[in-house]
Amino acid sequence: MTETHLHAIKTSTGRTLRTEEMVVNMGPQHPSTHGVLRLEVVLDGEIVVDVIPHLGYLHRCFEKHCEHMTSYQQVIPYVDRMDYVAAMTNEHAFVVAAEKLLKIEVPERVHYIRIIMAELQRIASHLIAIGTFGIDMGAFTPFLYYFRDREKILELFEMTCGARLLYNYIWIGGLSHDIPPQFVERTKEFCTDFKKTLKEVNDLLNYNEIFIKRTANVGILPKDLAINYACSGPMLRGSGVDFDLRRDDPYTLYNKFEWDVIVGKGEMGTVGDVWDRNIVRQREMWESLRIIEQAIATLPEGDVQKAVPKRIRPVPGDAYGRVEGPRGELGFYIVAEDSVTPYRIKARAPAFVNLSVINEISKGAMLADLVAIMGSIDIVLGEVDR
Amino acid sequence: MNMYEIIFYFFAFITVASASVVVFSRNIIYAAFSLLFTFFGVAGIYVLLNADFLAITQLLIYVGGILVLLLFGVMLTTNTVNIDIKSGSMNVLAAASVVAALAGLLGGVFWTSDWFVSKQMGELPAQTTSKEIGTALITTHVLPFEIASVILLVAIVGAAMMARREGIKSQIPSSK
Amino acid sequence: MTALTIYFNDIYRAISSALIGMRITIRQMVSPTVTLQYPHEKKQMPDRVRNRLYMNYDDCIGCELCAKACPVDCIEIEVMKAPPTETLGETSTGQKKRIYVTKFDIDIAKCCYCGLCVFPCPTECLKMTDVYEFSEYDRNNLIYNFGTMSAVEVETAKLKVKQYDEEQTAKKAAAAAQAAAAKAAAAAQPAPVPEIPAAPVTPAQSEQPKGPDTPPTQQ
Amino acid sequence: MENILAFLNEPAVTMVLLALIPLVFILVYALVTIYFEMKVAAHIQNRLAYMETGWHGVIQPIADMLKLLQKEDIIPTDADKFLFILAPYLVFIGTYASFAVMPFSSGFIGSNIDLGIFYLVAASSLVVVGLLMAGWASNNKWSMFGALRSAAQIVSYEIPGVLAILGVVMVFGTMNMQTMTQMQDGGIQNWLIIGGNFPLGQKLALFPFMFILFIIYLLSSMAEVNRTPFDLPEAESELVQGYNTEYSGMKFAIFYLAEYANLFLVSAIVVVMFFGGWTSPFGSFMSGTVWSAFWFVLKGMSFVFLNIWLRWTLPRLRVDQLMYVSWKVLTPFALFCIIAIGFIMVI
Repeated sequence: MTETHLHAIKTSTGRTLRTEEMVVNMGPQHPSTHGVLRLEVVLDGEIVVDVIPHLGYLHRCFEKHCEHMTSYQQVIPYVDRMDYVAAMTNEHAFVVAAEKLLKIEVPERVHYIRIIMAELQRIASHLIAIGTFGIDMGAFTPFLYYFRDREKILELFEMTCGARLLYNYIWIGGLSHDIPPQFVERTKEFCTDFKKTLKEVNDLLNYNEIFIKRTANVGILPKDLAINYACSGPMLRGSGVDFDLRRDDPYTLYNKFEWDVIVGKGEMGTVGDVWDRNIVRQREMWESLRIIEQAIATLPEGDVQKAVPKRIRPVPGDAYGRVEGPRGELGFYIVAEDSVTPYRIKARAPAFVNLSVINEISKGAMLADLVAIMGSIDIVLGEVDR
Repeated sequence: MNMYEIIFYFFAFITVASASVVVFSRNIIYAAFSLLFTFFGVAGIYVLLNADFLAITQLLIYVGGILVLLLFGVMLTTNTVNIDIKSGSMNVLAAASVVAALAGLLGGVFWTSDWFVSKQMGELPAQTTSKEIGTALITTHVLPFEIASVILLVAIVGAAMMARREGIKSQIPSSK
Repeated sequence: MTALTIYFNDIYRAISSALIGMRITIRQMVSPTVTLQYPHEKKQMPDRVRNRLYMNYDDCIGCELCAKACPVDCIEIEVMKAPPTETLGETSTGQKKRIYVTKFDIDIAKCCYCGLCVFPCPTECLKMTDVYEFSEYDRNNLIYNFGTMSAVEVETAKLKVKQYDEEQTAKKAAAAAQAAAAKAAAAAQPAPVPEIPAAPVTPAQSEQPKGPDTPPTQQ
Repeated sequence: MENILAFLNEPAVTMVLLALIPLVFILVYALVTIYFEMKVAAHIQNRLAYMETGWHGVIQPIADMLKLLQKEDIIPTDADKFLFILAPYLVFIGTYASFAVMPFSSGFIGSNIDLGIFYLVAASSLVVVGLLMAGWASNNKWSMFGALRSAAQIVSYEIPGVLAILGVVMVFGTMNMQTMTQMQDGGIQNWLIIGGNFPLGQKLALFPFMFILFIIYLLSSMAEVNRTPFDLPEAESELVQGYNTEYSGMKFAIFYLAEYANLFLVSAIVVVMFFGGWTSPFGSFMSGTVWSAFWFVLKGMSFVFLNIWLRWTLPRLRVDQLMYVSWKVLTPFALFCIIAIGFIMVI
């Protein structure tokens, strides 16, 4: 990208104007790259010609680290640090894979609590996603309204497992603690309060005309492209693909509950635009609330540590477990040898996969749209770089 | 020397000094920016001549419009930063004759004009000229005024026409 | 819809949605704030909160399970098997101590607060407390020495172990039982190298906090 | 004593002293507004903002200012040093010069020239050049982007802004800001936003157009001072900080000061044109030189508040949409209003 790119533009009079492209470096220290992502952007005026993401500023050898643990249990704190805004989901995914490997059946109560936690975490993560997306659009206030409510979720987590962000709560075969006595009541309270904020921010941000004009018809990700790039989560559903692992590959007891898969319909523009992706997240929070309310109402009794193995030493083999995280399909592939240490762990990080599509969908957009597209992909660099 | 004279020489100095920077500077950006001071100085002199409307119009049009346009042009053109513009002498003979002719013309105007000289600068009562200019524009000088506006309109339409892009893919489809 | 209706509709929606937004923000402006004035007000921490590690040295039996459980190796323990003749006292749970714990350091700067060390502890002497304000100007101050044995005590203990080992060797040599001798040699293995730097106790280190007075909730 | 009085009566000295009054006002006002904006923003977001320095943090702006003053003044190596230093002062001079014709009260106006509002429009064009200079001199692509955007934005929003002013000037028949204010004297019913001091029929006919012109001017003034939703030149999510990315310390403070001064300036223009300037809303009640200054500042600050309120409510527009709003919405409406006002004033 060092040589200058001359660009010919045909004007209506039939003459060609020659303009030169400009390469700007967006990040790793840039307010809207959501971490230390570096984008090399080739611009023609304000129009994006090419985007090249450069990764690795946050790489910390997570997968290699796991091979040097003294037990499978120790992987979980590391897994937490992948997608640090949705640590519960990461644990869940890893545990699903590990339990498949170890062939452990967990009590029903554990499943219920895991579902409640995963959905609370999904809400917390979407709150950040939409909030920071709002900041990218220049609206700062909704972000803080959402953070105010995210704080309540974090308090629930803190009450349950003692940590606010990196929980180490979901263990192989169970949970580190049972939920505290006041948890059920507090969660119900949260569900009621939170609906008000959801409505409010929906009016303030998602249906604001400026916001709609900024996001509708921008960064359109067509159905085929989304599937070809293996996008998942709200990215995929925003493009109109009705696919959700919670329904299509039910991993815990999600099939017991009644909820809908939200799909982008292109209400404000084209299917698969930035607005669709954003509204899918917004509406998914309503669905998560539905699941939580149902799970809370029918929470069974039981011992959450009954199935926790004392010593984890799997038979050699491999297993792939996946969950529908807030960002999409989060999967762990574990290869075990006859040891207490995993032979190899590979994470399929949805943020990384989703990010790969950025070059494709931001060509021809404006610089400001690139920021919108970045925000709508909802990347967490901890997960992209691992 | 009273205060008005000091102010006059101040503006005159600014005008001449910055105009020489425009001419002699090897850095095109410096040349463009010093135009700002030239225009400013000229506007100041207009004020001293009791031509307040002209002074403000000078600022508005030359600084707010033309200079900004010029800067845009310079900044958007590539490699202006690195390349020194040439301000050496060439075609000395032709240029000298043209300059001599021009100087003669200006000198002739200067000497033959019947200058109105007040005893002291600032003696005339301050009064606005906008009313007279406005009246003159739509009575005696209505034809040139209208011709100028038509020409400007044509220029605007032409510029919009030329700047319209075709061929580059835009993500924003026209509304259905 | 014609282009004109779209045009006016856009203007209408822009104005109306802006007014809706303004109504929401002004309502929030007059509603009470939710933030805490942190150094002056503090949040009530839940019972299970996982913050600074605290270790009750008197209860430690030197099993090293916590150090093994730690994923980031922030716990450093040095132990020495005490001769059976020595009585080291009992823990609060009534377990008899058999091992000298000459060093029990926790590098809290490395700690990732996962709590994995707390669960395997058989005597529940390792706890995570609710103290979260423990920043230091010097990184070395974040290495907490929980071991209370002084340098002299460590040396004495070492001497005793050495003595006992020598006695054992002598005994075994006298008995001339080969298998027993091999066993004794194996038992002598964990004895540390003689020259252990007697940790110089600087004032800063001796003053440093050893965790809160109130132990956290039992898990 | 007499010497001092004589010295003060010297016209040159009086001029300088009069010229210093707006400067003092700007400095005090900027401190107040920084505090005000932070508090409003915080309360909109359910926060409290400054609480530590003084009662509810009232002296925080002074602390901030002191911090900026003693900060290291960083000039990037590859920056054009001369222009880099000059730019913030140029921006500030443009803004400060505009205050010369501002009728702060019935008894004080810096220069009561007949072309007042026209002069205001012209003086603000200095700001554009200053911003371009800052962006170019920083030798940073983001700064450059911000400067070009900001210049394009200010230049194109000057059109609807000036057209709105033109409509108002047509109604008043003068460009003198003091005269404009005096024509709206006599209580709230004489303000131009209601239709001005005219016979009832004309007043009713004027009212809708005046309201539209008010909205148009408000929007274009927001664009001219680069506030959300038109804060593209310094859109932090796109351009880092726009033209003042590379500025720090005192120079940054001057940009900041100019921005806040500009904010009051456009609010004051709105007040003078549509809301009766320094006139009291209750007719002759609570009027007089000091009261009129109070009303002027109060009215100006309420529009500053409106700007702040909007800033913390709305998202930001995109460049092409910004231009769309200016050229395809505001300008046609303003032209339409001017034609309508022309008819009304003739009939």
